[in-house]
Amino acid sequence: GPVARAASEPVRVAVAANFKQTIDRLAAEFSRKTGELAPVVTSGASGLLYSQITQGAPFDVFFSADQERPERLERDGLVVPGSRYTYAVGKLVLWRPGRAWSGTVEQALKDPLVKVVSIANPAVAPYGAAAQQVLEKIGLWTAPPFRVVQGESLGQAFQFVATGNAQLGFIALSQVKEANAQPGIESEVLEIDPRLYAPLAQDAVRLKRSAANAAVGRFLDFVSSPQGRAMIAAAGYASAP
Amino acid sequence: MNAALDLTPLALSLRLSAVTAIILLIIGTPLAWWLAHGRSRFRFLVEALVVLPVVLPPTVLGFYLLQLLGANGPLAWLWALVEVRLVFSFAGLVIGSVIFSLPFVVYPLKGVFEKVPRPQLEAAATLGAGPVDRFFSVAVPASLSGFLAAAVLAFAHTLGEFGVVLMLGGNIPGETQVLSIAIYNHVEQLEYSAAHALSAGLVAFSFMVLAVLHFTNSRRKVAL
Amino acid sequence: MNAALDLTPLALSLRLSAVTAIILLIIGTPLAWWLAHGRSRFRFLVEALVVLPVVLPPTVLGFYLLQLLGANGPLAWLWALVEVRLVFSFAGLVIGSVIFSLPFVVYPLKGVFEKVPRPQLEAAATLGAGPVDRFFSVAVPASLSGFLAAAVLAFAHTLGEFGVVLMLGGNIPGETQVLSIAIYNHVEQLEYSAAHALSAGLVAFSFMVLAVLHFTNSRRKVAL
Amino acid sequence: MTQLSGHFRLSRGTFLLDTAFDSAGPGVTALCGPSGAGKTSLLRCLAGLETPEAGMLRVGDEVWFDAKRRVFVPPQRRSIGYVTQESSLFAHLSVEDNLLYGSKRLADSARRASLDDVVDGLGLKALLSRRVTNLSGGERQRVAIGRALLRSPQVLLLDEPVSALDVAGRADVLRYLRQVLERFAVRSIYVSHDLREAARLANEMLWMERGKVVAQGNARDVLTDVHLPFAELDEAESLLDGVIEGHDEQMGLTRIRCADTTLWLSQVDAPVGSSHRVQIAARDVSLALSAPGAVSILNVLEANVSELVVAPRQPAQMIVRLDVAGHPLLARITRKSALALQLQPGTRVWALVKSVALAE
Amino acid sequence: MTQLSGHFRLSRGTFLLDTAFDSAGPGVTALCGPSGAGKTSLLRCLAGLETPEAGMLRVGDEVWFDAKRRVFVPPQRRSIGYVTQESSLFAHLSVEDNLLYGSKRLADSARRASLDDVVDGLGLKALLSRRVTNLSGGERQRVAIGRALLRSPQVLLLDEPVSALDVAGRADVLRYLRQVLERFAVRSIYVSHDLREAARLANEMLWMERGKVVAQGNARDVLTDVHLPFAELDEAESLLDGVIEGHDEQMGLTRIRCADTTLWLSQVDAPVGSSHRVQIAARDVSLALSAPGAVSILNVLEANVSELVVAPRQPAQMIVRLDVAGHPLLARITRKSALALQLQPGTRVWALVKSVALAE
Ligand SMILES: Nc1ncnc2c1ncn2[C@@H]1O[C@H](COP(=O)(O)OP(=O)(O)OP(=O)(O)O)[C@@H](O)[C@H]1O
Ligand SMILES: Nc1ncnc2c1ncn2[C@@H]1O[C@H](COP(=O)(O)OP(=O)(O)OP(=O)(O)O)[C@@H](O)[C@H]1O
Ligand SMILES: [Mg+2]
Ligand SMILES: [Mg+2]
Repeated sequence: GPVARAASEPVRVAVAANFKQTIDRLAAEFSRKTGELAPVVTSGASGLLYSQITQGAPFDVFFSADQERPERLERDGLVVPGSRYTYAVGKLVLWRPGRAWSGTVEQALKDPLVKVVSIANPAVAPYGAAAQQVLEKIGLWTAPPFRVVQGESLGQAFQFVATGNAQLGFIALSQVKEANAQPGIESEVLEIDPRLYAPLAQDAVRLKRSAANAAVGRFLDFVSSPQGRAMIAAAGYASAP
Repeated sequence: MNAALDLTPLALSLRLSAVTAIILLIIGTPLAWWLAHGRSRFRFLVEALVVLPVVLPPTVLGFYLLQLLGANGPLAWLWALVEVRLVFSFAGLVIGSVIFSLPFVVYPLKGVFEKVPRPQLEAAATLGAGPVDRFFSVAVPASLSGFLAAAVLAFAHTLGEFGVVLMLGGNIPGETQVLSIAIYNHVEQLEYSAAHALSAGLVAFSFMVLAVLHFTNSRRKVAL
Repeated sequence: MNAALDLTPLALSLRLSAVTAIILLIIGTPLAWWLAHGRSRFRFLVEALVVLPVVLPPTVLGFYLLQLLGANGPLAWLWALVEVRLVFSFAGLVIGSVIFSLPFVVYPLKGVFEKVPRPQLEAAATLGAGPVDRFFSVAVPASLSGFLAAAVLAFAHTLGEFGVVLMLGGNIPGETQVLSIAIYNHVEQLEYSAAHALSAGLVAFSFMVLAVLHFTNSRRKVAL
Repeated sequence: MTQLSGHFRLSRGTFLLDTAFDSAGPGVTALCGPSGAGKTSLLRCLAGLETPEAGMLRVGDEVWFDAKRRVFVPPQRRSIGYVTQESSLFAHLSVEDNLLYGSKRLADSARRASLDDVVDGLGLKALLSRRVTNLSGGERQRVAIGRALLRSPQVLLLDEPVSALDVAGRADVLRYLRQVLERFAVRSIYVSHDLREAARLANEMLWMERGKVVAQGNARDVLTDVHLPFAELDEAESLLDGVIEGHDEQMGLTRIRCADTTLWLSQVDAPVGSSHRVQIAARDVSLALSAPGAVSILNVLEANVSELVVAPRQPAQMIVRLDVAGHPLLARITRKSALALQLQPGTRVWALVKSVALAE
Repeated sequence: MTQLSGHFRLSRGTFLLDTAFDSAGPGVTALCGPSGAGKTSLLRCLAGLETPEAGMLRVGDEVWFDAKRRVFVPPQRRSIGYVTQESSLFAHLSVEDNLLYGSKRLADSARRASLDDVVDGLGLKALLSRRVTNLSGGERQRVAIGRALLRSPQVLLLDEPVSALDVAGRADVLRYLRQVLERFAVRSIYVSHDLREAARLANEMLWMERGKVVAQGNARDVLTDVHLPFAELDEAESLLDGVIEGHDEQMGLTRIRCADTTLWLSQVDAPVGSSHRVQIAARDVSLALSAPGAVSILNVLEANVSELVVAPRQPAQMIVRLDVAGHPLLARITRKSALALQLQPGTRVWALVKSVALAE
């Protein structure tokens, strides 16, 4: 059951890896603005965090990369009722380092220089599933003129391209924004028509064990405040419908 | 960059590796001795058992350990009773690492233990040394290279391991976030320069420690 | 469930582990012998070097290997020359696994090699056996337990490893999607029963193989 | 001195050790017999390094092994010193630490032998700080003997402990050993292929063959029994007990009164009146029908022939058992001489003894 | 037979092996000397198991080692058989596979000794399929000898190869060894602490002390030189060369003509007219001023005293060197007797020899 804690405890946040840097910025801003303790952020694959939460992991809120896992937690009875909401919607992009883009996604993929295309594992990562849907829609999923390699996470899908082993990669817009903030990585993206894939809604839930910590509510309020939303949008996410 | 070069994960990693290596030597030594010299007919089963954790992917092993040690696991009542929390805590990481590196301690030790000259053990017995005494006064000095190998492998393997640790809650900054996970996170977050810096530091540091260790060891042998 | 119990990843894993273990024995044996009996003053450096890959998290090691072996890597011209592709291929997985399991072969072997009785090696020399002949006719039979340990550790460690493999292999079904990744995926997708089934199968299978191996080995020793 | 008796049955492959033994008299018990007879196996049973399938072992008042009552005292709790046939020194310890290994594990009160004494007695001074791996064969053996002695054992098992020593070194070590064993009243079993050496040290002899002790008894009687294997050996010999009668300082000789006559031997460092045992090799004894004239042979004993047998392995030779004032003495002569002298049981002869050694 | 000569300097800790040596005559060269003298070290240099700092080694026409010209033939390319002082059998191989290890590595043409012959000669039949780890000490030594012989070497190095054998077994092995060495004309170096044993086998003797060969030469001359260490030993002895004159089948004796007289010894299985060497222990020789009467001593030789010295370690005894028709013969008698007989160089004496052994 919920454990009573001193009010001075920081908020413990579990976050899907792709949202890690965004939540870091939100947390820093939250703490700067309110003078509260900076939330402690643990990132990981959504599935991993889900398993940990079911085994009593000490998290107060969970920002998942999908909707399924928060829903399951809800069914498991581990979340504060009514706390689930969509905090961001991801944007899938096609990325390659360096060169400027023109043309459509289809043209880009059919470029004879494209030998390897990386995606995240569709079975595990929502962005991977989205990439698969796009490829299916444009008829390049079965028997494509290139090899599709799968990263376990978006991060790996990105790395395949970053190391030059894949020419193109389906990744999240937010990643490219982060990457462009890093020195040495210059890149441009080709946005993908959101109708080609199911919306990448990412849900968050407040966990029951956080009941005694009032700071959790304040942090969640901040995240869904206009300032918070603006920061999320700036990171490359569409806002929730 | 500043946050990246936070040294807490390094300290935590070294502590975890050291504690794990020590515990492994304590557990692994008698186990290896028994495997090498025991009389039971079922040694071969135990020997096979010791390696099993390694055939599973680390995260999967971690997943099972999480179920077993977690709040809703079958042994939860036990942990509650003794008031320790085994997941999302240092203790949990140690348990996971110990299980995961056990064969890398037991196997090399068993190998050298089998080579301890029987006439010397027998001589020690006739000179009044009981089994434990014989073990420490004859077998251990004759097996130093095996202990070194076991300690190095256990330490290094724990330093680099992150699957089990991640699963058991090893990513809470300042609490259970070890270096391997910190590096992994940096790579995942595309913070390559931070990842490179940490990796290079870790590799250089390990190399120095290992080189000194092996150098002293080779000296010792020449001097003997 | 049907897809879950696809046996291609299992076959691939076994092939990868077997090839890796064999290559490791081939590379690791002379290296371990040199470390145990070589005369160079710089052995201690090599000994330290061998362990280094293990101190890095597997995915990070994989990331570096990907850069090194990849299309834009410093050695790309070499791979192009010999017309092999080392990433996203079985060959790449083998290279990654070999590097990552090297110490688990070299260290146990070095331990037993140091214990090969010098008088027997000298006797072999006076009986006309050159260095290589001595090695195979005296050192190897005297070190069988070390070879067994090395082979088991290399095989098991490769079977369970997935970090490096994932990075270098790109998870291409039938080509680089090994069992450990398949199990991991099931866990991630919350398909626990499939994960359990695969894990249980893997563990049971490994246990049987290992038990038979150790049983025969213990028999052999009794018979000797 | 502790009595040692019992019986063992131990099978190893096709070899079966199945024997009783008893070593009760004072001093050293020599254990002889052909290679593969089971001497080492027997010592290992005594030391507790083998667990026989049946049998028992009583040492003084203690029972160290009893298969029926399931008693088995492990080696470390038997008060034994064991010098093995092949080196078993601790390779990781210096000579000094090897020597002290056993004595460190003794209670102070049980520690009788001292390091200095052993080091001096065995000439190990210069070796103390050396590693044992580069000692010569003979040096290793001396260290092994020292290590066993420093354990201050009740029972000392010696398996050919001086086989790698040169003759002079061997004599020195045996002299020292004899002295220590007497000083501390240690019961000891001495395996040797050299009968002279064994007889010099032993009061009692065991002869083993194919896993069995086939002859056993007081050294004097066993050695001179023409029907036992000892007398057949080239180095067969007799032991005579005597008393020192006087010294000839000038000539460096000592007179010993034994078997009703006086024997001369190289000067012994012992007071007049003390008792000593002399050792006479059968091949050193010649026989004459009359007292000889001027020869270099100092010792002439009057005797009666009591038994004559042809030497089993050398049909040209005869083993003659003499009676010298009630004491048995063996002579080994050619069959041709025996015929020429017309020897028969009862014949009166003069035994010319070329060389007499003190069997100390 | 291959000549072996050279010199070595090898320092190991405080020990310095620094010696020249030469082994040119036919047959076996015995290497004797106190424990720690450097005998094993010398053999290891010959085998190529040590690399001396200086020196050279010539074997027949080949140079196996030359420090100056940086020649070093590794052990496996030297045609040697080496029986080490301590067992070095291959623990993982059966007795048979141990025996065959060396011969398997030979070209067919170089294979002279055959397994069957060696197995018979050394009595290893029953052991062939056994593991070597549970052999007795003596069995191990015989296997080691067999293994070295089956390598069909040019040079055989034997480091106390029969120290763990009983007397009978030892005689058998030495007889077989002698025969094999002659048959294949193998040059061999034989380290032994037993002078009798060494003399029985050797034509040439080396005496080592503190890392140096201090005496070296033909066995007959070296053994009877009263100024060399051999004559000082208790087991000092002389060698006489003779020719078989006849056999006395009935008595089981053989007459050998040597040094102008006839000696009787146990029957030898050799035709009349063949030449043989006999071995006479100094302590078996008694001296008389007149020809003796009826004694069991068969062999009486007329001789002149050529030299007399007091035995260095035993002042009660004298070493007397006799001249028997130009052949040297040693006798060891007490100083008292020497005085009583008034022995001096030139004195005419009768040497009574109790027992004569064939130094086959
Ligand atoms: N496992 C076994 N199988 C068959 N025979 C064995 C086994 N172990 C020992 N033996 C035999 O037992 C016999 C006795 O061995 P032991 O070592 O006691 O002899 P020993 O009298 O000490 O001989 P030595 O004088 O040569 O040292 C030997 O012939 C040996 O080969
Ligand atoms: N590293 C070393 N430091 C000092 N002394 C050494 C070293 N190695 C060998 N020695 C000494 O060299 C000497 C010669 O040894 P070696 O084995 O040749 O003697 P050996 O004549 O064979 O004696 P034994 O008859 O006892 O076998 C020994 O006294 C030994 O202690
Ligand atoms: Mg024995
Ligand atoms: Mg030696």
